[in-house]
Amino acid sequence: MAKMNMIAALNSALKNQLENDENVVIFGEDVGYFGGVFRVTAGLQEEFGAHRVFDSPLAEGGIAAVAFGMGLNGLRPVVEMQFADYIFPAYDQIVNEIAKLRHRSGGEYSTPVTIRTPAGGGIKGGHHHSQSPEAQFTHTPGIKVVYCSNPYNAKGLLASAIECNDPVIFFEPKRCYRGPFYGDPHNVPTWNNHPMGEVPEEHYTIPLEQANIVQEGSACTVIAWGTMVHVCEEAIKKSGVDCELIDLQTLVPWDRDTVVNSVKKTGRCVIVHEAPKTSGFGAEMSASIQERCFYHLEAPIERVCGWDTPFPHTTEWDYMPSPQRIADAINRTQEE
Amino acid sequence: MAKMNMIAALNSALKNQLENDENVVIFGEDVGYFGGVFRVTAGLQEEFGAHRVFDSPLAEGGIAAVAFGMGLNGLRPVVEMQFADYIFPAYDQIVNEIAKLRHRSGGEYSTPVTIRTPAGGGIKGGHHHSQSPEAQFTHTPGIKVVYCSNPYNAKGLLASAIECNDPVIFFEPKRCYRGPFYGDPHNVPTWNNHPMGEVPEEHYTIPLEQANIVQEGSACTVIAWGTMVHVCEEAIKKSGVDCELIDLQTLVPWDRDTVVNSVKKTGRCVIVHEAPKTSGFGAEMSASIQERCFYHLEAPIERVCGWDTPFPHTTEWDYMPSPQRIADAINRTQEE
Amino acid sequence: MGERTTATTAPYTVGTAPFRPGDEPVFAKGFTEQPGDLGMPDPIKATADDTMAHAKGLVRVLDDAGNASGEWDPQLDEDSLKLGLEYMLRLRVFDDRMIKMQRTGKLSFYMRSFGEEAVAIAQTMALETQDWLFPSYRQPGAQFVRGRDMVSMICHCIGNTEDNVRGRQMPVHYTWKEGRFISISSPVGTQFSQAVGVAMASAYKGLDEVCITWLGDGTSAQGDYHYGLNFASTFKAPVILNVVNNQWAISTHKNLATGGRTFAERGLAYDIPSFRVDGNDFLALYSVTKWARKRAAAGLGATHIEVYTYRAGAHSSSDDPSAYRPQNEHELWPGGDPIDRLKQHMEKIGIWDSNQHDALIQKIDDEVMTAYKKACEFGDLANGPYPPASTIFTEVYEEVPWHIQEQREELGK
Amino acid sequence: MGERTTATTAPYTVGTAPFRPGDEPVFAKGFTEQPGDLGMPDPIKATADDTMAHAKGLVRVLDDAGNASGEWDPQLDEDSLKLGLEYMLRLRVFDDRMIKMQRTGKLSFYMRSFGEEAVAIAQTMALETQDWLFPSYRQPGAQFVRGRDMVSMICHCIGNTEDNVRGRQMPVHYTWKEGRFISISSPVGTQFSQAVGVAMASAYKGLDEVCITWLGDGTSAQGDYHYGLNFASTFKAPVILNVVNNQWAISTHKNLATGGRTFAERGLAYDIPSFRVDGNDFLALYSVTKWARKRAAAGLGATHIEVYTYRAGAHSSSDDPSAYRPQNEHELWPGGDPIDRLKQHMEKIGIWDSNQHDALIQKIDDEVMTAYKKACEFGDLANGPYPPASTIFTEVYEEVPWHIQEQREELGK
Ligand SMILES: Cc1ncc(C[n+]2csc(CCOP(=O)(O)OP(=O)(O)O)c2C)c(N)n1
Ligand SMILES: Cc1ncc(C[n+]2csc(CCOP(=O)(O)OP(=O)(O)O)c2C)c(N)n1
Ligand SMILES: [Mg+2]
Ligand SMILES: [Mg+2]
Repeated sequence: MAKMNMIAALNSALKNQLENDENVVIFGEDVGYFGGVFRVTAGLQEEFGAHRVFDSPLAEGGIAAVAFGMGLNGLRPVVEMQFADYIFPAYDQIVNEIAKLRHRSGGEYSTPVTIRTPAGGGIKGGHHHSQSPEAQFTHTPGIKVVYCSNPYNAKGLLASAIECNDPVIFFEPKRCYRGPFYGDPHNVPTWNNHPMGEVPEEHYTIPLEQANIVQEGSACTVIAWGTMVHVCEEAIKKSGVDCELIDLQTLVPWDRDTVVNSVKKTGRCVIVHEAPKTSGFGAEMSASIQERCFYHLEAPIERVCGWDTPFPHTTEWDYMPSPQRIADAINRTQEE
Repeated sequence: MAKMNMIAALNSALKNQLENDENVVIFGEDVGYFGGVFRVTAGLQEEFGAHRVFDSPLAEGGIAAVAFGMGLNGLRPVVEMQFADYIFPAYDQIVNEIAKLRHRSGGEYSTPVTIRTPAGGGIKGGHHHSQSPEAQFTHTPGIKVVYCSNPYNAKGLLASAIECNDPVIFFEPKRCYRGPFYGDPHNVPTWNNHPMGEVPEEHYTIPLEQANIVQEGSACTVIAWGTMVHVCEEAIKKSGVDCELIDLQTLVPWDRDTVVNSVKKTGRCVIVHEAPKTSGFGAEMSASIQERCFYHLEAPIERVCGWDTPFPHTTEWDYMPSPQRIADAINRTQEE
Repeated sequence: MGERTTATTAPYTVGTAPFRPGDEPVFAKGFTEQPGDLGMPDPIKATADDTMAHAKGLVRVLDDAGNASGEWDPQLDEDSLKLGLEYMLRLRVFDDRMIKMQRTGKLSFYMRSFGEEAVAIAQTMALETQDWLFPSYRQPGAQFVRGRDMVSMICHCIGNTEDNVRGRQMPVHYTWKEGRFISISSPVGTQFSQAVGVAMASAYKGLDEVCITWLGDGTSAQGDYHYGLNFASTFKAPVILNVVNNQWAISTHKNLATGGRTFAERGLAYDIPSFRVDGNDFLALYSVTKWARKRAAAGLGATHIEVYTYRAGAHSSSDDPSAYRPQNEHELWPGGDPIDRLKQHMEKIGIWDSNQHDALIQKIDDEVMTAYKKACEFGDLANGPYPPASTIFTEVYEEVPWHIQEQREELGK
Repeated sequence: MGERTTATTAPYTVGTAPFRPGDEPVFAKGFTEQPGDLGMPDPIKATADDTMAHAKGLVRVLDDAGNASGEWDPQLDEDSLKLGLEYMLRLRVFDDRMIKMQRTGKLSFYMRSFGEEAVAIAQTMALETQDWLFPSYRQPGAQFVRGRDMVSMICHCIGNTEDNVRGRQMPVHYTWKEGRFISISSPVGTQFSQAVGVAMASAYKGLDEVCITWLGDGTSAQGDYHYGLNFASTFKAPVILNVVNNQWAISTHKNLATGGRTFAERGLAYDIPSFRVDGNDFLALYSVTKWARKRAAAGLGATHIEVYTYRAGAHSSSDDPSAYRPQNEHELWPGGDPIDRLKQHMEKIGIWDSNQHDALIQKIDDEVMTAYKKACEFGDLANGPYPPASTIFTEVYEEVPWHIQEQREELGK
């Protein structure tokens, strides 16, 4: 075990993969010599060589396409999209190509690409360094969608993603790279003494499709992913309600049994995400839970989300779900 | 009034707009000399000139970008994406640029682009000529999302879309271009004697944000858009249940009052769309209705959708929601 | 600031085709460029600049009379010439049969290679069997070169129970892993940049493999064209990047895809050796492709090739070109027909005559008919049987996840 | 098929920078290309080919000693030279002040134009006031030319109540409609193709307007670069398409964005006249831009310009270039500094001296400080006040739709 922040944990996962599988290659904008603008790939080019870890031209669409081809021809490419906001020039290559190759070729070809990308708000990034576009990928059959929230699950999930023979898009909550975020911008803790900051140096995996019950509770199920997991912890304290907090971790395919059992137990549910409410992944969770737990629900399922507007710069704390807004929603579920 | 199929109705709307507003220009792949692969723009270049209706290079991303610039500088561009499946190279220009310009510029600039695109299955188009990607746009604040279903609303909604000062993405159910589709591929009616095939030659509009109650009923609310509206009509007959059928028409912003009042009245709801179930717009409708009508619901809200797989070619009738699957869902809502 | 009345600029230019229905196409008889005009630079030593004349000109081996000459003459042996002719004929006959079947509803849709048969066939013959083929829908002919069974190809097109892609894609969207023929995808151009990744993986593994890819003149407007050229150039990937300029993208003439230069010249700007080749000249195509393979295999990176040809048929079975171009345009095309030109050459050098030709066509006709009947035994689109509905749910992921399994059970088929 | 042991190809090439931390950069002293090397073709009659030497070479007016010469010398009058110098100095002083404010938390982030001040300023001065400016984040200096009030610029950067984009975008993402300065967007390159649409609209309306746009060397790898060039070429749009080659894209050297040719040459392949210009030479930049405007206004379409310069500072306030390039690299850059070079020239022709220069800096410093204090009265990022939270919900659409209205009420601010 070592103390790691999320950047170090991701770096450690990549290092293990480079060591264990000669077919793993890593590339993207600024990931080679410099080690990435968030330093997730720092030191890897030096250790493993420039043909395994390298800088690419500034073209997300080209990066995705080249990864597609490498994966099809036996490699296991891991690419970085510098910000999740900049993944959209690659959207066609991801949703029409990478996601569909196995199916369209009758299983003759497939491409195990992993796409890592820093996502989410809380760093004063404004419109285009703050978005959390996971929902825009969950509608596409053929890719798995993962969203880590702490150093421990970041490493274990990234290892699984790279080893998975299906393409995976892997969201990293950049606000939590250096420490958890509890919704108060003036409280900036590190991962240093956090239990999830204890990370094995060795390889380990966390299965995709497995949620994590962060805390058990009986009165309300709170579901979140990424940065919002920590904000929900704070909100639950604030609410005074005995909540079960589920960190979804993998969104496609999500952990049906953990979620459904929890909501059947508590009869109440609040879903929280940073992305805009309309057609966010919270909509899918709410709809699915309603379908599966209708007769157990004691109150409407609540969603606490980013507003249906672009992500703002100066007023971002009024945009992102706050502990108070979440606590209010939890309390509303207790009213009946 | 004239008898028009949906192609003629759309053509008529475009013609009216070209006549009434000299700032309207139309371009896209094959839309100029040839009049579009589905002939929606037939005759317009000849009538209005090649600087107003023209062929563009084969690049959806470039088409969207050029439309952005034209709209910003006072024109009202109406572009065609040849198939909705091919809109993704333009995804960045649409979701990061066109949708956000007004907000990001403090309202100083805006761009009233209309993007028309034939969508949906039922023409043996396989993976990439069948998708219905409306949900992938409903998560993006700043654009409106419209889905017509018949000649009459196609013309009225397209007129509104072009006149709207916000960008609009306008989906046309290609399976219904020449006639409604009731779920039976062997029954191929035309719009000829259909009431919705009676279309005024003159200009008229149907407000965006207004759903259409296709038929009133008391026992279950069925919500659909595009081709599925007609399939639902058939399904309702099959079910024998007194259903209220709502054609949503505009998805963002959707018609809250019509939907909520209906579900409060019927206490039951089935939502139907062609796109894959997970994170389809049905999820948003289900989640929102549950939030607003929880205490009126007598049975779980059902979703009948495309499967969470790519769209298949030979087996497409097993993919698209069939009258039987929808009728079964309606009947399930009546069980309690 | 300006009012409309202060206009000093002209409205933007909107291009069009040189000839439209009703016009009589006026083309030169044959190309002005002649075999022998252009020398063959050394594939190992050449720089991109050394190919400037080739990118602006036209590499030819066969002249209008069917004589081969110049440095680019590959000096193919008799067997290879006969094989090339046979593959091209097979493709044409096959295409014609499929179009007939399409009209009877046995398949939903079809796209012919008519007039462009030399492209995939000559180029694939110039490669090694371990090389990767990453085609668009206009290069299915490569499969004949690699020996794919026609029954299997037809089964795909008619979407029956033996379709190896299980009825999931439209006809002509072949996949054939055994022949290193990579799955064809409808969104145009995506393969062009993907091919660079395929090639980089081969290089990474240190294998003697190159990847060849093709896209159309219209498609070269896509971002993927730029990505393909730029990544290939940056990483010196062993890839052969072809633009098949068949003059048309559905109804859009190539005038609307390029501002007046050759497509080949685009490659020079990426420092990639670039050639414009007579695409109906089997020998020239073969030769340039061999050159490109030699260079790629030596670790020197990509070659860009503009294949100059003409789409003689409709874009697809859904298209009617008489609405946008003169019906006789393709007959007047100065490049002629690739099969006629190779045949003429073979007759000229005395290894072929019209009896042999007719006999070959007859043989192929029979083969195609036999294959067609055999394929139909496994079903066709009009009558079934089709791949079972359960194939909708498999191979979306390596394993079927719970939510797809639930849906499969819901369908109950 | 191949095993790893049968390797005959080399692994792909991975480019790098010429110099890395620890290396001593070795550059020539000054450029080899000299003023007068290249003539000025007629902007109305020139073809793309007539600019081939210009695209491979380097258009210069100022030599290393500060003398102006050659056909490209714009013969600017004294006032214009002084204005140019003043704008550049204002930009540099402004940038320095903003960086200081960023360090104190008064703004979240900043990007300087350091070393590239001539680009937007000389080019905007060469245009007419009705022309559209469609910049990247490295051309805010254009606003000084058009007379934007610095207070308003600072209010944007510090995201206070007077920010005209209401705190919605990060600093440096200016919008200023009055000056026809179009809103800057973070996704790099998108403006390049959009600018073609802006220009086409001007042409459509028959107005005497052109649109100028810029993107970086790194960004030229995006699809939007290809779209911009190709649509501009196809429609002959009145647009000026600049690649600002400042050698670096964050840590990625331009070697990784181009396979060894100049960026300017890319334009030729689209049949667009193309120039490579010394980007630290105010006069050369001015002159080439004037040429391009003349051509565009005459309805002859786009010009492509590679602005050859060097990013002297960090990429942004979040970046530390000492991790990836030698710290003294920018001092050794053969192109020198754009302000020093114009000043040297003005001294040489006797219209400027160091007293005047120092006085001007002092004046600007005061102006900037005054503007800064004034702006801070409306709040700053560290202390507020900010635009009200209600601004989150407005101007998403022209009118606030019900769902956004509900959310606004839910926030209750
Ligand atoms: C991304 C995308 N946009 C549009 C289409 C529709 N489409 C199919 S083929 C075609 C024309 C292609 O022309 P070209 O590249 O010249 O190839 P050719 O058909 O001539 O071989 C178009 C527009 C598509 N398949 N994919
Ligand atoms: C689409 C997109 N991808 C990535 C980024 C992150 N990013 C911002 S600037 C930059 C480098 C740009 O380099 P260059 O084009 O050379 O411009 P310069 O900064 O040198 O002016 C990158 C990678 C972005 N803003 N947008
Ligand atoms: Mg073509
Ligand atoms: Mg740069």
